[in-house]
Amino acid sequence: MVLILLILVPLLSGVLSFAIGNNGAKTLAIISSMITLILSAWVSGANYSDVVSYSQEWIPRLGTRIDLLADGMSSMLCLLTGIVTLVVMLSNANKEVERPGAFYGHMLLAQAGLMGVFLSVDALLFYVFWELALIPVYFLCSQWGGEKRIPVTFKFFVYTFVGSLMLLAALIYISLQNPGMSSYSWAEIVRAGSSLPASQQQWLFWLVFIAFAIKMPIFPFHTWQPDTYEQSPTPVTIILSALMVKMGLFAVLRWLLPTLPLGVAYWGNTVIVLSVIGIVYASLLAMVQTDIKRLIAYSSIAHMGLMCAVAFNYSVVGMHGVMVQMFNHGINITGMWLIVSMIEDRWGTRDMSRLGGMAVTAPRMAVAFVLIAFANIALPLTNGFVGEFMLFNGLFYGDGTAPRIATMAIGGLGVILGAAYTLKMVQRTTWGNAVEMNNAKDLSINEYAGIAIIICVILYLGIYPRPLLDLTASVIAQ
Amino acid sequence: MPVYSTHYLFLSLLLFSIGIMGALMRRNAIIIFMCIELMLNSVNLLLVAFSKMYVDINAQLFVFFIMVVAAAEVAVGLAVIVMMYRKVHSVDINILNRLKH
Amino acid sequence: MSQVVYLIPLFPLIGFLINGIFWNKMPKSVGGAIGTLAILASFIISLGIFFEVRSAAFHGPVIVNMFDFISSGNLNIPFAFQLDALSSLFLLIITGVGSLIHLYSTSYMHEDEGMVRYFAYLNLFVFSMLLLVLGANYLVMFIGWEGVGLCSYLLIGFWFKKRDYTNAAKKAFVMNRIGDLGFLVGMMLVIYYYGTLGYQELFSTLGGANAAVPSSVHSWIALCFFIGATGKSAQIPLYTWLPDAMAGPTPVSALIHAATMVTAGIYMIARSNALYNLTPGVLHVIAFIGLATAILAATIAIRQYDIKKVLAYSTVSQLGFMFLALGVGAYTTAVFHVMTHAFFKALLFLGSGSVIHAMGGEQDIRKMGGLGKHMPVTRTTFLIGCLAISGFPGLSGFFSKDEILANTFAHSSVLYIFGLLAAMMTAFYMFRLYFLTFSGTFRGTEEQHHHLHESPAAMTIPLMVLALLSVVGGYVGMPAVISHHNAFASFLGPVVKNFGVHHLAESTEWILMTLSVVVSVMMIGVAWSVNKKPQFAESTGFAKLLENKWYVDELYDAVITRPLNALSEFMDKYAERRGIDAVVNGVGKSVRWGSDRLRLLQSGQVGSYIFIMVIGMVILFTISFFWVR
Amino acid sequence: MNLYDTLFWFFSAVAVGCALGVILSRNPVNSVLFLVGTFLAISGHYFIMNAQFLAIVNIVVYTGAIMVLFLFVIMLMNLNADVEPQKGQLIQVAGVISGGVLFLVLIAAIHKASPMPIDKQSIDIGLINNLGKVLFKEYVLPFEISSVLFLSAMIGAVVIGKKEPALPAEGEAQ
Repeated sequence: MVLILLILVPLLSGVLSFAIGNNGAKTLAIISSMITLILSAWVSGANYSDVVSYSQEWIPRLGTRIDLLADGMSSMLCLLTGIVTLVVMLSNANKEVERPGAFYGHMLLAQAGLMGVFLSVDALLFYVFWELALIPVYFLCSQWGGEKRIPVTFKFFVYTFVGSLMLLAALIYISLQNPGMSSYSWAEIVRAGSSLPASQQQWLFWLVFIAFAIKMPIFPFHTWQPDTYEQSPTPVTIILSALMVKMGLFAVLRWLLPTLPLGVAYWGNTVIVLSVIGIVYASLLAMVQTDIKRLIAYSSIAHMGLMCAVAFNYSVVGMHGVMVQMFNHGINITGMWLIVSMIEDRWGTRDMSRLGGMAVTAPRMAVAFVLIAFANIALPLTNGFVGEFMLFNGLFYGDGTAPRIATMAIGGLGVILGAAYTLKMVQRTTWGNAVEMNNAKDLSINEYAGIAIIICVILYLGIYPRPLLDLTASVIAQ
Repeated sequence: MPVYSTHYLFLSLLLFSIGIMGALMRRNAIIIFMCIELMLNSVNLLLVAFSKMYVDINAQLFVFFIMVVAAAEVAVGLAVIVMMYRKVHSVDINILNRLKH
Repeated sequence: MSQVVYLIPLFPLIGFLINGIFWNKMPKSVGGAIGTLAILASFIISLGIFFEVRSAAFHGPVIVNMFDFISSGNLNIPFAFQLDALSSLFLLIITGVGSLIHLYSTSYMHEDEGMVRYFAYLNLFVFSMLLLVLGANYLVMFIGWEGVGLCSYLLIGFWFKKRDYTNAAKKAFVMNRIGDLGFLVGMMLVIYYYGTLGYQELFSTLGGANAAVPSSVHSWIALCFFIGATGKSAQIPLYTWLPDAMAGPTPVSALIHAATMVTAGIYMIARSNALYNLTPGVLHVIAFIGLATAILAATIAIRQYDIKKVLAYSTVSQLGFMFLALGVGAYTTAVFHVMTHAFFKALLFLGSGSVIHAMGGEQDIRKMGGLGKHMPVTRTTFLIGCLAISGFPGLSGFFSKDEILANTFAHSSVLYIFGLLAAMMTAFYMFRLYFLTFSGTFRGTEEQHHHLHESPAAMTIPLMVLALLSVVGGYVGMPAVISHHNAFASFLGPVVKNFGVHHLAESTEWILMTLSVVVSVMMIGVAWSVNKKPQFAESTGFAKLLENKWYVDELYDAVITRPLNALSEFMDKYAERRGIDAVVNGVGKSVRWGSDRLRLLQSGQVGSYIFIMVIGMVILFTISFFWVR
Repeated sequence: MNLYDTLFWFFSAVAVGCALGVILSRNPVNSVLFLVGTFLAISGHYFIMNAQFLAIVNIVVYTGAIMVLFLFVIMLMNLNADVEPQKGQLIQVAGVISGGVLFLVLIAAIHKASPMPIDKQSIDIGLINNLGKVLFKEYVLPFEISSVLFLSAMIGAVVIGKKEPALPAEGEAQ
């Protein structure tokens, strides 16, 4: 029951928010996201002992049900969604948006969709939530975005929608292998999919994978991302990069890998190569960006590339690392975006060549930024390190010592370049003289709260990652 | 050579095709309109034939309704044509190409 | 005592937290006191632990498990500390020299507005280094390893308003990262083949029963670790960050160069001696690179004019010596040199800090001279440091350097000759520095001259303590010809086993010793005669090449940085915008283009519409009646 | 060849011939008259198939009302063979061919349909009595709706045909 609440609370408060339509929506959004966070924390807590699930009839003729299940991975991502949404709402609390009712309504609807994606174990339900999460973001970006928002949003929408349709086609195809009352349930899909002959799995793989690859995004399906991140309002960027992106990876782990094992076996190396190329490619591009948002966008592509490569390289530690890193990356990048949005609010620009001296004018913010930046480049004792260490371990499984070292070395180039561009960003914004940045206020109370949550998580999980590891360990065991 | 249902089938097809040919060949809107009436009637004929064949009264009622609709259509259609003629002083359909993008 | 080992890193951590959290509220002196006392407390516990380890009752390493850090599947890496001779020795060096540097800093940094922040960084630095040496597995070592990288980043860029300084900080971090990647890959190899990162588990299985592991793997691991060490310990090709790191406050340089950070690479290889003993080929590489670094850095140091740059290159050069020692299998000797080097290099840096302090921030030795008269303590202690590093008989540097050279000679006489060459240059450039700074006449401005003064006690006391240590520090490890009991080597013996070290005949050893003494004394004389009447003409030819550090920075810039940037620009402009993005947009554009063409079908001719409709009907009927059946 | 067959062939011939006359004659007035002939022939078919009511309605509604309406309009516009727009020869040929192909395709599709004899016994289903019963019992709602349709068509025709106010015609302005 708590699982359906997890979806219903944001859904209903989203609808309510549309109805209220003024600044009360902000309060509602904060309250709602707090409730959701508590619920998801409860689910995660309960998960150490038991798997929480919920099931109900939906459309029997199609063979689909409302099946929700929170295993370690799902509840972890729900928790992430809860944390990130709350942080976003908190840090947005002192800002004015146009039409707050619609804005927060869309945000909450997107949250509901995300929760649904992470929780559903019915393919059709999963697909419905997948779209439900996408559509509010489309509106958010196209109505509250930057100057070039319309073409950019259109591109984003078409991109992801093409992927979604391919996914739907593949799901229907697989479910038709075995029509019945629950032909869309996870178990049935997996059974039907994995019993398909190899040749069919090989083309089905691309239908499904491209949908997920666009979401993640994996080179070369990534070009919507920097533009969209750049043009979206920052709260939406956070939802997109911290959560939506995880949807893709989550879906790979939950739906693609078990369903099409032969396809994965056949194409896995291709995906790994693509991902590793993506790491280096995105890192290189990040080096030359002048807009902070674009830089972080490319950095995100690089990080996701690493996770994706490991996800397709079966190994226990690696898979575990992917899950852990999904959470950590979500937290870290949320922190990055928060700082970016504060920079933009205070100095009205994201152009790094015009920034500098944050450490002089807003030292607390600078400390937070440096800390989050170092978490982003996986410095030990921040959460990023644990995940990245395990990811590298996972990247290592394969054939022969020399190719392994080569893959790791190329993937590791991302680590070096990551340090280079992140430090460049820190240097351009934080250090230096406060020429342009002289009218700054330091963190306000609500920003402080948001940042504090992020930093606490970063440090806690960096020093003592056991809770997170244990939460996901049961999924790995399967 | 006794008459079978297929004869009515062929006859009505023939009338229908003639209607189509007319619609394709002529430019006069009224003639085209008349060809459409011809096609409707060919269908009516077929319906009556089937009604006879299967001893089913419903088909004849459908013919009745088709006539009703046709009458209404003619009323409106002719009004449109008259209107059109009033504007461009022609009933040539080639002049009417406003639908072009 | 060894069970409370966690207190050792805990004190600096607490110091860091207090100073870090209240950095803008705390008075400077309180911040300095907290920082210094934290390290001092660690030093006291380290002393206790050292004596416990030394006592006869101590058997084997003590491992203290704190908590499970990463556990996943079969992989379980605890956050654990290991105490043995090697780590306790490093603890002493770090906390001992570290607390002296802290004490010195309380006075040196007193004018700086960021003093509390500075002490926070400094404590964090010591904390990271303590983690590095205390860890019971490579992961904990790696945490400290990256931690010192972070702290060096923060401290080098301490005066963050200057772009150059933060650039140097960035360079240091990125270069360290390159090495760290090597370390990381090495760790992955170890995990893959041995399933553990713990020293004890790993070294007990290495090369033993586990014959399934191919021997080339050992070389790979050793090589990867060594790459890590070149980054942290500033060896060719990753050394260029260290001289640039002079941008930080002078005591930080002392900390980086003497007690922490750069010694990490030596520590790691000494710690992994069991692994390196299996891979003689990699040892050759290490010896070669160490020697090459020693010579290269020494040549550069000869023509530098920045007092700190000279010392920086001298550190690189000395580190090269240590790697040479490691490379010939004399691990204990390398560690011995780490220790003595810590004393005299800290002394030299703090002394140079005292000079800079007196000169009001001036670092160019061309503008100094004759300072000895004004700063007797600094002068004397600096002289002791110079003598020690040059290998003057009886001082600490003499013993350690002599041991290195002797071991090198036993290994290969060619290496020895080059090593001796590097030692010669060391003596020359150190005394060039000394003479230019302290003797002769003052060459600076009148105002500076007026300002010259001896530094306060908080600065001179550490100098004196370090000078004392530089003198006596070597007597714990006297060579065999003087004393048959080498206390140092036997202390480290249980942990670090030298490999392939031959003992020389006593006569040979005497000859080598005399040779090196003669050479260094000769070079001191040469330095004196050359710099009696200093002339600073525009250097040309070879000298200019040296003054510009063999143009290595420029080379890296041209070969790596710029092509990389150009590649990135190219990717951004062409591959991304005109490549992938253009393809994506091209799909959209072609759809639009196609619609534009198709739109023309909409001619508005009712006749043609009917035509098309009929044709469509025909086609549909044909398909439905004759094809689909 | 009994009377039924004879009448069938006669009416068929008249219907087809008049239909061809509709599309081939140049003068629109002639076309209308030919169409009347076609409708009459079709009504004849209805008669011989015992659909007397439909036959009468067909004559009254189509021939009597609709075609007169056509005639009115044509005469109102003063259309005759001289002003009749003509398509090019090629288009005409193409039209014939297309229609012919459609015819052939349809014939080919159904030529194998099993010929069933037209039932000549049940002579009463076309009676107004029976039709009326069904119409007012089962089809009363469609019947009522069709009355509304008529009404709206009437109103529509009036509205469309009304002379516009003095506004300049939008179409011309462009």
